[in-house]
Amino acid sequence: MADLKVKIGNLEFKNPVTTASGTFGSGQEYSDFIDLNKLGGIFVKGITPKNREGNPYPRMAETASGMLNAVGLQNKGVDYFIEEIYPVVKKFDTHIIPNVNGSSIEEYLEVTEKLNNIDDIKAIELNISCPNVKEGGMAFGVKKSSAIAVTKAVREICDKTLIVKLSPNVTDIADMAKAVEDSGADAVSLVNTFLGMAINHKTRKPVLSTITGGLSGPAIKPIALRMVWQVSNAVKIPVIGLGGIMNAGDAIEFILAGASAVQIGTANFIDPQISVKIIDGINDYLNENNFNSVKEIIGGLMREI
Amino acid sequence: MADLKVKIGNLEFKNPVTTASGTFGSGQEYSDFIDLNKLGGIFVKGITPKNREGNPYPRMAETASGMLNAVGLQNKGVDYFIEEIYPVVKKFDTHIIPNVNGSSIEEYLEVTEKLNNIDDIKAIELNISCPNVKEGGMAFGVKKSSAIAVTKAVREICDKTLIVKLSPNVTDIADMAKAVEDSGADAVSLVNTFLGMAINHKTRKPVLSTITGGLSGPAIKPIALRMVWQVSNAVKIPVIGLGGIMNAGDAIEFILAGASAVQIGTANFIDPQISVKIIDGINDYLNENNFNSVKEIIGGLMREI
Amino acid sequence: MKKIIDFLVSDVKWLNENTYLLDLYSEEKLPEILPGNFAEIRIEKASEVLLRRPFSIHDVDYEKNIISFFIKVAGKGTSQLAKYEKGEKLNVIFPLGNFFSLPKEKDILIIGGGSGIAPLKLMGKFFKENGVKPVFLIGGRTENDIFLVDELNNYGEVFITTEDGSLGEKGLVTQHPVFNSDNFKYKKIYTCGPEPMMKAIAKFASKNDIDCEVSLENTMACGIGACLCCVVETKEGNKCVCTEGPVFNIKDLKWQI
Amino acid sequence: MKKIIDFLVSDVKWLNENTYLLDLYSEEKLPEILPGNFAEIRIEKASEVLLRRPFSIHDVDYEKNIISFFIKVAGKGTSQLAKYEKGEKLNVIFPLGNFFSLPKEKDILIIGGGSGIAPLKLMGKFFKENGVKPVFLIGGRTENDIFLVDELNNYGEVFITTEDGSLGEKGLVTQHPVFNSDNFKYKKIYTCGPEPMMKAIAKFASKNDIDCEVSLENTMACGIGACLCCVVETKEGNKCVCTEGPVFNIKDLKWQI
Ligand SMILES: Cc1cc2nc3c(=O)[nH]c(=O)nc-3n(C[C@H](O)[C@H](O)[C@H](O)COP(=O)(O)OP(=O)(O)OC[C@H]3O[C@@H](n4cnc5c(N)ncnc54)[C@H](O)[C@@H]3O)c2cc1C
Ligand SMILES: Cc1cc2nc3c(=O)[nH]c(=O)nc-3n(C[C@H](O)[C@H](O)[C@H](O)COP(=O)(O)OP(=O)(O)OC[C@H]3O[C@@H](n4cnc5c(N)ncnc54)[C@H](O)[C@@H]3O)c2cc1C
Ligand SMILES: Cc1cc2nc3c(=O)[nH]c(=O)nc-3n(C[C@H](O)[C@H](O)[C@H](O)COP(=O)(O)O)c2cc1C
Ligand SMILES: Cc1cc2nc3c(=O)[nH]c(=O)nc-3n(C[C@H](O)[C@H](O)[C@H](O)COP(=O)(O)O)c2cc1C
Ligand code: FES
Ligand code: FES
Repeated sequence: MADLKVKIGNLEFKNPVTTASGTFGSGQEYSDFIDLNKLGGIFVKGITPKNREGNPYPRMAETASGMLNAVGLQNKGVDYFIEEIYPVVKKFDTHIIPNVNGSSIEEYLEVTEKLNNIDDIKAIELNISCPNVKEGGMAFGVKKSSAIAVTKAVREICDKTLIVKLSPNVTDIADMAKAVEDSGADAVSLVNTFLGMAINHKTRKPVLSTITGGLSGPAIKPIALRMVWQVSNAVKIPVIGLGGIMNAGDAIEFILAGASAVQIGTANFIDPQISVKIIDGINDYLNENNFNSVKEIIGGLMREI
Repeated sequence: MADLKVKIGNLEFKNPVTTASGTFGSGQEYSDFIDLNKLGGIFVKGITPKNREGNPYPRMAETASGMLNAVGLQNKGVDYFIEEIYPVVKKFDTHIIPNVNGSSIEEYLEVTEKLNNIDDIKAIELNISCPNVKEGGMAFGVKKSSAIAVTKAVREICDKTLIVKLSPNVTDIADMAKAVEDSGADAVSLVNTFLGMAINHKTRKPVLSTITGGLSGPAIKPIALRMVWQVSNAVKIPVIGLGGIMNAGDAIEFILAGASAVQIGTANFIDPQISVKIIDGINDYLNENNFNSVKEIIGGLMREI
Repeated sequence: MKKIIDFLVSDVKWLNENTYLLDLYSEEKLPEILPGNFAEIRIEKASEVLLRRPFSIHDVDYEKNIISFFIKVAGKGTSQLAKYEKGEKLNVIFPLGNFFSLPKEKDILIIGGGSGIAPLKLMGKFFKENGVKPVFLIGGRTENDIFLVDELNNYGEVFITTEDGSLGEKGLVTQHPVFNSDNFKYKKIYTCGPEPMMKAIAKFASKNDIDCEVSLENTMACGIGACLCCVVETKEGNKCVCTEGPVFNIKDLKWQI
Repeated sequence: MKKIIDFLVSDVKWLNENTYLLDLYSEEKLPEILPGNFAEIRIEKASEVLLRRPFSIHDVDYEKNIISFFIKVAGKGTSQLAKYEKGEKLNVIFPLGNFFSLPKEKDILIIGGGSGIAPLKLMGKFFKENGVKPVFLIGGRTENDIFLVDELNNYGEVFITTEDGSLGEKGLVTQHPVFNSDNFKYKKIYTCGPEPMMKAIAKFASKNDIDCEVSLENTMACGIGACLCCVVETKEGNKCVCTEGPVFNIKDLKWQI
């Protein structure tokens, strides 16, 4: 067994494999299929200050090797999370990391403040990249000034490991990463979904109720991988890589590109056991290639081809 | 037979189906497979002032529903195009549209000037979005000031229909489109490839000699379609849509999103006859849905879902 | 408890040119399956199919460890699925979702159309075991779309409508004589089928104050309540069709009918 | 002239656990095919395979309109291709690329390794028709990787090397006694196989000033000279392996050997 432990900020993860926000519910949904205790961490579904109904149906469209979603941050609000969801999932031996959302800086602060009071929560993920909400979300993540403003404000009141989740819908993601690093982020996670769109040519209508939605899945992997590589080369804080990871090979590629950990998203829908299979696959890879620790391959891409 | 004619600037195309630069050679390469006279137009491989060897091999990696290329504008230069290639392809009854490249404004102007002297050439496509060259290319297309500068400079000396090809690797493509519209472009084409990357986890090396390359194919269609929709809603000049079009349904979706014409790229590699099949498919669609002309469905997306 | 099992295809039987029965065999004992439950099947062989596809469980044989699906070809996944051969592996997550509730009174009408007749057989079985003998009404465009009549007959009387009148009454299901509101005698309606059909039935039911359960077919990504893609608007907010449905009582839905 | 034809699979024959012969039948008359020519096959059934896959043409029967391929499983496409069944359709673009040139002198050595023995049969046929009787040298890791010996014997003598010595000489092809440079008697070498093998041979050839043609297997997107993805560096700049190759004379290449 290779040493799979990695560190994100001050926090140690038993392995680099975590599940992506919005694709894994609160974790419980998958407990019939896998042993959640095996996971490095669980990034839970996005949380807002109050109950949100999200967008109208239809919210999903399958595309070539990908899917568009327009869920729009449906959730029951931070208090419900703290009172009803967290007590159930905290018993698992893995990091439970809430995904913090808001349509204004005040809202981000409201959610952060409440989560900050819970000792067992060791990290939060600041989502400044949701493409499916009219206000806030991605709007914060595609403008440097607002990305800085929200990160700084949250940093001020947050004692936890602060992970900022970046939007790929930008010209220069490395620049954005540096900006949030300078604003106090302990780590960045990327990528969130790409803004996309589907049309049904037969009905001549958009497939999604919101016309546009967020693209995820293997289709985006080459772009996500490039972004993780660029960001890893630009910042000193750890990078959590995601976007289209479907198997251990994909996860290893993100780690080679510089990610200290990965998140598994859309792949959970296709195989609810995939996250654990990926942990095993990384372990096998390290053994076969004579590495003692996963840390040895973080950023281990060889340049000469 | 429905009326398939469309206009791009002052120019009439017999139908909205053209082939994308770099994926169709000069057209001749496909003449064993299809009747080139049937095409609306052929956007020929990118041209630079002088012979360019392009990037070292390997230049290609297949990805989920897509491919990365790092050709790097290999071509024999504008003089060779004018003397050797153009005389052969001009005999076809379709618009031959050169794709103009440079690593500086001067180089763009040099190519444009030479092409501008050829009467039979009715349009040029200004490529400010190639991700595979160290200088110029995408660098022009991701910064508004340089996009404006090169478009204005070329416009000044170009009597032809000027189509500017936009990069999708930007935060706000509608804003970019407006900028080149204001700078004198007669039309915009989008999208060029997305900057992506592939790693071989077994060898721990990048797959491409240049590490990053341009992603094309069905994987990118949802993002390309969204961009075409955003740009069509933002500018008054015609939009030529492309990115992952594999069949007539896809082409129709781009047209519904606002494209006056489409380009077929990667799909040509998979089926060299696809462009003509798409022309037939659009015609059938119009007939089945009782449209007399393709113009009736340009931008015909119905909003209520 | 939900299971994820590699089944082996034991039979694919075409019923007409675009409808087939798919039987899957498992080495493992099957969990209890209730009528209305569905499964998410991974169709690996199909290029261009990324996500699993949801199908109602049509029948189950606990002794032989076989579950059956009644499937209509709709697109890429459903057409590729039919090409699996005996002995090939199919990964299935099941049983998912809620189920049709047992009626309080015995006069019930079960209406199915299109692929919506899939759960009718299990309903018949389950209701019969519980002493309820339903009346079935199934509709199709032509005689060629009408299936399972003999099997459903084991559980209750079967009425038929076809749009062209080639079998049973001519017209849509809601044009069948049973829908004469003056002497409509059923205390509860269950229905599964195309949305316009279910909405027409729901309209009749709510007008005549008849209890009515519908089974929805919203597009799904995960099938297990994790993605929130499959929601339907209810009076208590958006609910997941995959976990809080697929069966809903129409009085809880915010359908415009 | 290049053709695009829907062939029907007429046979898939496994030679060992990862090597098979694929025979395709066409209604249409076949164009002339020269040794070294290749084809681009579209493997539609394979999920995750977008682009066509290039394969040397192994054999052709102009009377029966059959072309054959000799294929080693390398990944997704080559493993799915083997699952096509008799009568299924495969779309093929062919014949593509240039071909091995006829030698000026008659003493020639043809070396194949791995899937690189695919074009050897057509070479044998073609050279024989033109009065040239080559010597073949084929290499593999073990006896289990050595194929076509009987067939090639029809066209010339066949030498064998295996890395483990289970058949023929023990060692790599370049360790075979024929490569004793003191009395190397061949005037021209043709080779197709793994790049390290071809480079070792090229090194020997250039050192000993022997004419040598190699067939390259660069990754391709279009196969017809349109995309410029498949280039190899030559003394006259980058050339397309798909149109100006796959066969190159090593004196034109800029190989670091
Ligand atoms: C709970 C549930 C139970 C189901 N039970 C059955 C069953 O027993 N038998 C059966 O034949 N089918 C059933 N369906 C429908 C079945 O899931 C779809 O027909 C199937 O997913 C289509 O997949 P495809 O790849 O063939 O079609 P695709 O190629 O994905 O799509 C073809 C067309 O159908 C549309 N479409 C696909 N899925 C849906 C959907 N769920 N709702 C509306 N439009 C859709 C697409 O937009 C597209 O226009 C059920 C669906 C649900 C949600
Ligand atoms: C002109 C030409 C003729 C060929 N003739 C034959 C033949 O007769 N018989 C035969 O078995 N094979 C032949 N090949 C090789 C064959 O094309 C590849 O094995 C095949 O494309 C692999 O496809 P796949 O989907 O199975 O593998 P993939 O899943 O695409 O890839 C599997 C692995 O192989 C690598 N790979 C794939 N293709 C190539 C390549 N061309 N060069 C280097 N690495 C590659 C990938 O990077 C990956 O690591 C030929 C190739 C060329 C260019
Ligand atoms: C249905 C769905 C819902 C999502 N919800 C959230 C969310 O609430 N918060 C968030 O930060 N990201 C959300 N995401 C984005 C994912 O966490 C992830 O960034 C994205 O899907 C890319 O990874 P993948 O390709 O592995 O799925 C969601 C994605 C999907 C598909
Ligand atoms: C191999 C290859 C070479 C290309 N070369 C050029 C080029 O020279 N100039 C250009 O403007 N675009 C070039 N492109 C981009 C295409 O024209 C097109 O914008 C892109 O492939 C997206 O369309 P698609 O998904 O339909 O392929 C190239 C694309 C590929 C795949
Ligand atoms: S399909 Fe994912 S929540 Fe219902
Ligand atoms: S593969 Fe496209 S040019 Fe050779």
